[in-house]
Amino acid sequence: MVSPILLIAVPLILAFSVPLWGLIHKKLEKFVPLIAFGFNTYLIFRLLPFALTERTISVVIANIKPPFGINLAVGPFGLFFALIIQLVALATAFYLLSYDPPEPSDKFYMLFILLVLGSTGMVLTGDIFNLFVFLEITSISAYALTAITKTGPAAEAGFKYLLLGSLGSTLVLLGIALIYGSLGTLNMAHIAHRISGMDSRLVVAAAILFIVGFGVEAEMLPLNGWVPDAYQAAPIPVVALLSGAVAKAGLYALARVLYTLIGMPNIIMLLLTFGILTMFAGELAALRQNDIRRLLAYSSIGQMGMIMLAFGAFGVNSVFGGVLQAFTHGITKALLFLVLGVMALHTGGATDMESLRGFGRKFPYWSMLFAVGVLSTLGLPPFAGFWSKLALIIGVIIDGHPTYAALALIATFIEVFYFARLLSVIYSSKLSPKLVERSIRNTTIPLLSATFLAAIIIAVGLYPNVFFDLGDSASRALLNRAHYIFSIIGHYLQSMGGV
Amino acid sequence: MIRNIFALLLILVISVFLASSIASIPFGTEKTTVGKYYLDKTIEETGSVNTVTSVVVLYRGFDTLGEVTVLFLAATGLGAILFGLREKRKRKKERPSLIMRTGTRYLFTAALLFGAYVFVHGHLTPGGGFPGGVIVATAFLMLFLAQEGFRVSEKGVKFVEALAGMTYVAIGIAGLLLVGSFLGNFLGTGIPNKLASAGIIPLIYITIGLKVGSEITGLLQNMRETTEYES
Amino acid sequence: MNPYELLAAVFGLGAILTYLLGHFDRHLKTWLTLITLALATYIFLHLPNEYSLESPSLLFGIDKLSWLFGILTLGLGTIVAFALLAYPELSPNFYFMFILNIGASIFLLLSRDLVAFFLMWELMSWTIFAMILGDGGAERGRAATKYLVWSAIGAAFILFAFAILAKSTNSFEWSGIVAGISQMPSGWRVAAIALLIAGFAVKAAIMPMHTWVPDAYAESPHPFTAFLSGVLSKLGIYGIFLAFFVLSARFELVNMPKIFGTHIFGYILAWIGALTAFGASLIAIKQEHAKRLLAWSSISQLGYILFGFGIGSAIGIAGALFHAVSHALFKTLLFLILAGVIKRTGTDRMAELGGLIKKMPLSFIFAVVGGLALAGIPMTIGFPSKWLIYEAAIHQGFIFTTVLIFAASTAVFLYYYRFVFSIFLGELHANHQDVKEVPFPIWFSYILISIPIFWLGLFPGKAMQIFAEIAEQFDLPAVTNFTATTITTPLGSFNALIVGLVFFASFAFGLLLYFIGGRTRKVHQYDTFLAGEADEPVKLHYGQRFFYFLERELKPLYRISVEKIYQFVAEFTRFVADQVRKGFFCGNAQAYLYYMTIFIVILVFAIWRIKL
Amino acid sequence: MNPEALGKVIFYGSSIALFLIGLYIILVKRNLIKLILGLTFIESGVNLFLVSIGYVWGRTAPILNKPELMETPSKLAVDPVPQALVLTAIVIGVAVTAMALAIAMLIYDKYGTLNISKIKELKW
Repeated sequence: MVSPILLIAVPLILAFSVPLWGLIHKKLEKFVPLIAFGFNTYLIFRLLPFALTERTISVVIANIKPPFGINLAVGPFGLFFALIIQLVALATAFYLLSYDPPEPSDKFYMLFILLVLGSTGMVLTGDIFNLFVFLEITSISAYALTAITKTGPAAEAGFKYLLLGSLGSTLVLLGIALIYGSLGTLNMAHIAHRISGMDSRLVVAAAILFIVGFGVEAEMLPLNGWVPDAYQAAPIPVVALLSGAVAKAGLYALARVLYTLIGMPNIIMLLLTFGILTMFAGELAALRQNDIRRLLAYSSIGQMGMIMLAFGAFGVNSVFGGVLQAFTHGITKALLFLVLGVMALHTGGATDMESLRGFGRKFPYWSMLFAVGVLSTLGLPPFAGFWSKLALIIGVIIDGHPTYAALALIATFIEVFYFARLLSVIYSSKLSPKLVERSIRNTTIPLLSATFLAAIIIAVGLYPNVFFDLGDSASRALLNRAHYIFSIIGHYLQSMGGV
Repeated sequence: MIRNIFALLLILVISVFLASSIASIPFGTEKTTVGKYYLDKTIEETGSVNTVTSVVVLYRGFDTLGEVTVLFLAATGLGAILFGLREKRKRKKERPSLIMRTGTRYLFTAALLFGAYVFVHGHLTPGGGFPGGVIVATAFLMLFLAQEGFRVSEKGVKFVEALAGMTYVAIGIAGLLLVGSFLGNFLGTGIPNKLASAGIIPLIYITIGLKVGSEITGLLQNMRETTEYES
Repeated sequence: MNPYELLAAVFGLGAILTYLLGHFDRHLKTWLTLITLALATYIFLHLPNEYSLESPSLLFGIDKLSWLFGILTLGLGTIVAFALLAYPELSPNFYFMFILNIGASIFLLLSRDLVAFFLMWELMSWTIFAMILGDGGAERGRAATKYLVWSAIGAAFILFAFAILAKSTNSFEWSGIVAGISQMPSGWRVAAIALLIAGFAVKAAIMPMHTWVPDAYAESPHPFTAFLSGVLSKLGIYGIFLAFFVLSARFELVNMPKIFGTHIFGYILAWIGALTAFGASLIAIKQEHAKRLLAWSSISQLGYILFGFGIGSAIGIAGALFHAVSHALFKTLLFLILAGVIKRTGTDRMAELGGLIKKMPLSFIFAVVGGLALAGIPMTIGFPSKWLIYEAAIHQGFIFTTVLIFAASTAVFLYYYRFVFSIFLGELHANHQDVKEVPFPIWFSYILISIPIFWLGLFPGKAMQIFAEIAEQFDLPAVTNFTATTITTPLGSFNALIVGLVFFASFAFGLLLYFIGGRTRKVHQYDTFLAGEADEPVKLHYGQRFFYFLERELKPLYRISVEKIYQFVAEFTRFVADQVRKGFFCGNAQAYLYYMTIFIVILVFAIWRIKL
Repeated sequence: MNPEALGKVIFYGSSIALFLIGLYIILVKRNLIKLILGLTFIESGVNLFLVSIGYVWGRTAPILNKPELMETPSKLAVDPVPQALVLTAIVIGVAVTAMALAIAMLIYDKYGTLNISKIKELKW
C-alpha cells in the first residue's frame, strides 16, 4: 500500500516550493496546485480499495507506535472525506489555471495548497492535538484567502471569520487540555478507550467545547454568521473550497470527536436539533436572497444542517445518508460556485439575480452545468444528490426519528422554491442588459473543470454502486468504535495486559 | 450598560462552567501515561536529553511540522494581505541616533550567532528552533529599527524559507524511505549530551530555526511601516 | 441484453441523440422521437415478467395494471409526438425532456420496489418542470416554480410514507411490503397510506393539492399540455390505485367503521373526489381562457376517478379505471384541438375567438367528439365509464356525493358548451379571416385518438376484460358479467353498442332536420344599439363572461378558496424568512460572538447542568 | 489550605481569570485592536492552564542532563508533553494574532474606522 502520509507530505513540500518555481518562471507557479492535487487524487484512488474494507489502520509517524507517537488513523470514514476534498481541490486547482489570482500570486497558491492540506490532515489524523494543529492550518489559510482580494468587504469577511474561528479553535484547545488533564493522553483511540473512566461532567464539558469549536467550521447554526459574508467576499475558487473542503473537514472533526471520542448517544443526538435549526435558518435566509453567491452560501448552511441532522440520528443508516450527502454537497456546491464564477465574468462581476436574468438563453452549456448542480442539490435523479438525499431521509426515519425527517422535508420545500426561482430567472426569456456576448477571459479551462465535477455528479447518479459501498463502509467505520480503538492501539493494550 | 450587564451574566455562567470543570482536574499530581513514557525512553530512543525537544521534534514531530506550517502561513498570509498596503503609508520621523546605528551593527552578528547557537543546541539545552529562529529575526528587527531604509531581499527570504521548509519535509520523506515511517529517525541516536547526537533532531531544528528566522523577518518587514526620514 | 436494459437504453440514447441531432434539422428531432417511441413500444410489448438490477438493487416487472397504463402512456405519447411534427419551433431541449419523461413514466409503471418507483417518480416530475419552464417567459417561470414546489411536497409525502413502510416491513419491494403490511401498527399503516394518497394526489390534481394545475397547464407548451393532462395525471391515479388497493386491500380496512357499506377511509376519498369533481367544474365555468377551462375540467374529471376508487366496490373500481382510460383519451384529444386552434389563431382567450367552424371544420368535428366523450354521451368512451361510476354510487347508496357528481356532470355540459360555442360557432373574428385548417400532423392525431374513443365506447367489453384481470390480480372485487358490448351490474345491464347506435340515429335525425328544415338567419356580433352614433363598432362576444348569471348566483361558493390559505402560508414564510435573514445574519461581528457565547451558555444549561 | 488547592486557585484560577477577561473584552469592546487583545487574553488563559496541567510537585524541568535525572527521569521531571503542546499553541497564537492584526490594518485602510459596529457592509 502507498503511504497515506504522502497525501500531506507531497502538497506540503510543493507548497513550500512555490516561490522557487516562481523564481524560474512566473507562469509555472499556477501549475503547482494542479500537480499537488493531481498527485493526491491519484493517491486517493490507489487507496480507495482500502476504503472499501471497513478496516482502520494506523500509519505511524516517526516510527513511534501509538499512543505515544502521532499517527494517521486511516479508515474508510476519513478516506471518504479525503476523497471529497481531493476531488474538489483537483477541479478547483484546474480552474485556477485560467484564474488571475490577487497579487502576490505565489502566496495565493501557497495558501490555497495549505488550505486543502489542512483539511486533508484533519480528516486523516488520529491524534487530537494534531487535529487542532491541522484545524489551525485550515482556518488560518482560510482567513487569509478570504481577505486576499484586499477589498473592504473581503477584509470585513475575513475578520468576521477570524474572530469566530480563532475563538472556536481556542475552545477546542481548552477541550483538549481538559481531556489531557484527566486522561494524560492525546491519541484519539486511547482517549476513546479510557474516556469511560473519566468524570462524566468533565466529558460533557469537553464535548460542549468541541461542539462549539468545530461547529464554526461545520457551519452550525449560531456559529455560522461568517459563512454568507465569507462566501460573498472571497475569490470564487476559495469559496468552492470553503464549502467543499473546510466545511467537510469541520463536519468530520465534529463527527469523529462526538462519535469516537465522546461516544455519548445523548450528546450525539443534540446534533438532530442543531441540524434542524441550522437547516431552517439556512433555507429561510436563502428564500428571499437576491445575490446568488449569498443564496448559495445560505443554501450551503442548510445542506450542512441536513448532514448534521443525519449524523445526529446515531444509526448506521442515517450516517450512511449523511456521508453520501456530504459527498454530493461538496461536489455540487463546488460546481455551482465555479459556474457562478464564470457567470460573473459575463456580467462584469455582478452575481445578483437581475444581472444574470436570461443567462441560460445565451450560454446554454454553462447554464446546463448550473442546472445539473441545482437539480442535484434538490435531490432529483439522475444526479448524485438523489441517492444521497433518499438515503438520508430514509436512514433518519429507519433509525427512529421520523419527526426530524419530516421537518427536514419541510425545509426542503423552501429550498425547492428558491432554486426553482433561480432556474426560472436563469432560463428567463428576458435578457439582462448587463450580459455581454463574450467573457473577458477564455473560459475553456473553467468549462473543463466544471464539466469534470458535473460528470462526477451524473456518473454517481447513474451508477451509484461504488459510491454506496464507500458510504457504507465509511458509516460502519464511524460507528464501530471498538474496532477503531482496537486497530489503532490494540497492540499497546495487549502489551499492557488488558483489553 | 445593558450590554455590559448581559455580557457579565453570560460570563458568570461560563465562569461557573469553566471553574467547576477545571477544578476537577487535580493539580500538581502525576496524571500522564504518555509523558512518563517519553521521560523514560527519550535517551534510549532519541538520544536527546531535552525531553521537550524530543517530544516536539520526534514524538510529536508531526505537530511541529504543522506548527512550522502555521507560522509559514502567517508569514505568507500577512504578505498576501498587506501586499500593496505598506507602500501607501509614509511618515516622517526623527533619525535613530548614532549609538543605535553603530550598536546594532555590532550586535547584529552576535545576535545572529546566538540564535544559531540556540537552535543548534535544541536537543541539549532549553530553547530550540523556535526561540532560535526568533532570536535571528530579532537581529534583523534591530536593523529595521535602527538602520535607515534597511530592507532584506524579498527573494532571499523567500528562498531560505522555501528551502528550509522543503528540507524539513524532505527529511520526513527520507525517514519514510529509509526506515519506513515519515519523520522517522534514520540517523541513530549517538551519545547523549553531545552536540552530534539525537539523530535527526538537530537537523530538523536547524531547518526550523532557519525557517522561523526567515519567516519572522519577512513578517516584520511586511508589517513595518516604511519610514522616510528627514535628511 | 435484457429487454428492460434495452428499453432503458432506447430511451436514454433516443433522448441524447434527439438532443444532439435536433440542432441540425427542424424536423429530425420529431422523427427521432417517433422512432424512439416506436422502438420502445415494441420492446414494451415483449417485456418478460421480472427483472432485477443488482446494485443499486432495483426491481422491475410488468403486470396487467402497468401494461394498461404503459400502453396508454406510449400510445398517447406517440400520438402527441406525431402532432409535434407541426411544432418544429420547439427546442431540442424540449424533446430531450419529453423522451426522458416518457421513459421515466414507463419505468415508473414497471418498477416493483420503492427505490425504483421513487427514482422514476422524481425523474418524471422534474422533466415536467423543465418542459413547463420551456423558453422562460415570466409567467411560465412562475408556473414552473409553483409546479416544482408542489411536486416536491408530493414527493416528500411519498418519500416519507415509503420510508415508514420500508422501516416497518423491512422490505423495499412491493411484494414484501404487501406481505408485511398487516404486521404494521395500524396508526402508522393508516398514516403511510394517507400520506401516499396525498402525495399522489398532487400529480393527480385532486383538491386541495390542485393549485399548480391551472397555471402549469396554461403555461406549458400546447401539445405537451395534452400529454400532461391526458397521461401524466394518470400516473398519480396509478399511484393512488397502488396505495389504496394494493397496499390496503390486504389489511383489514374492512374492519374500519362503515358508512353506506364503504369503510370510512374510502368514504372520505369518495367525498374528496366528489368535491373535487364538483368544485373544479364550477370553477371551469367561469374561466376566460380555454386552456384554463380544460385544466379545471381535468381536475374535475380526475375527481370522478377518485370518487370511483373511494366507493371501492367492483363497479366503482372498474368505473374508475375505465374513466381513467377514457379521460386520458378525450382530454388528450381536446387539448390537441386547442393546441391546433392556438397554433392557428395565437390565442386561447375565448372572447377573442369564434366562428372557426368555417375555417377549421375538422377541428370542430373532433371537438364535438371530444365533448361528447367528456359529457358521457353514448357511442363514445365517456358513456360506459361515467355510467359505471354513477351505477356504483347509486348502488352503494351514496346520496350526497351522488348529487354532487350529478351536479358536476351538468356543469360539464355548461362549460363544454361554452368551449365549443365560443371557439367554433358564432361570428368569425376579423383577425381570423384567413385562418387555415390545422396542419396534417395535428388533425391526423385527432383521428388516431378518436378510433379508441369510439371503439371502446361501442365495445367496452375488451376494456372490461382488462379491468377484471387487474382486479383479479390484486384480489379486488371485479365486474365479471360482461360481453363485448354489454355490461351487466347488479343494477341492470346496458348494451353500449345498441345505446350508441340509437343515439347515433337520433343524432343523425336531428342533423337531417337541421339541414332540411332549419331556417337560419345570419346575425353579426356587433352591437346594434348604437344607432350609428359610434364611430367604431364594439364587439359583444358571447364568450365574454358566458355564465355570468351563474357566477352571480354561486358567488358564496366561489369565495371558498384554498388558494388563499396557501398564499397566507407563503406570505408568512416570507415574513419569517426576512426576519431570520435580517435579524440573525445582521452583519455585526460582535453579535456573532454573542451568539457563540450564548450558545455555550445554552449548552451548559442544556446538557452540563450547573451544580454548585 | 493544602498545597493542591492553593495551586489550583493560583494557576487554574488565574488561567480562568485570563480567559474571562478576554471574553469580557471581546463581548464589550468595540475597537478591533481591543478585540484582538481579548483573543490573545483568552489564548494565554488556555495556554497557562495547559502548561500548569503538566506540573508535578517538587519536580524539575524535563531536561535530563544530570546523571541522577537520567536514571529515573519519570520520578524527577515534570510532564514534558504540555510544554511541547504549549510551544505549538503559542506559535499558533502568534500566527493568528499576526493575521488578525494584518486584517485589521486592511480594514482600517478601507473603512477608515476600527469600530466593529460600523463595519457592516456585508449583511443579510
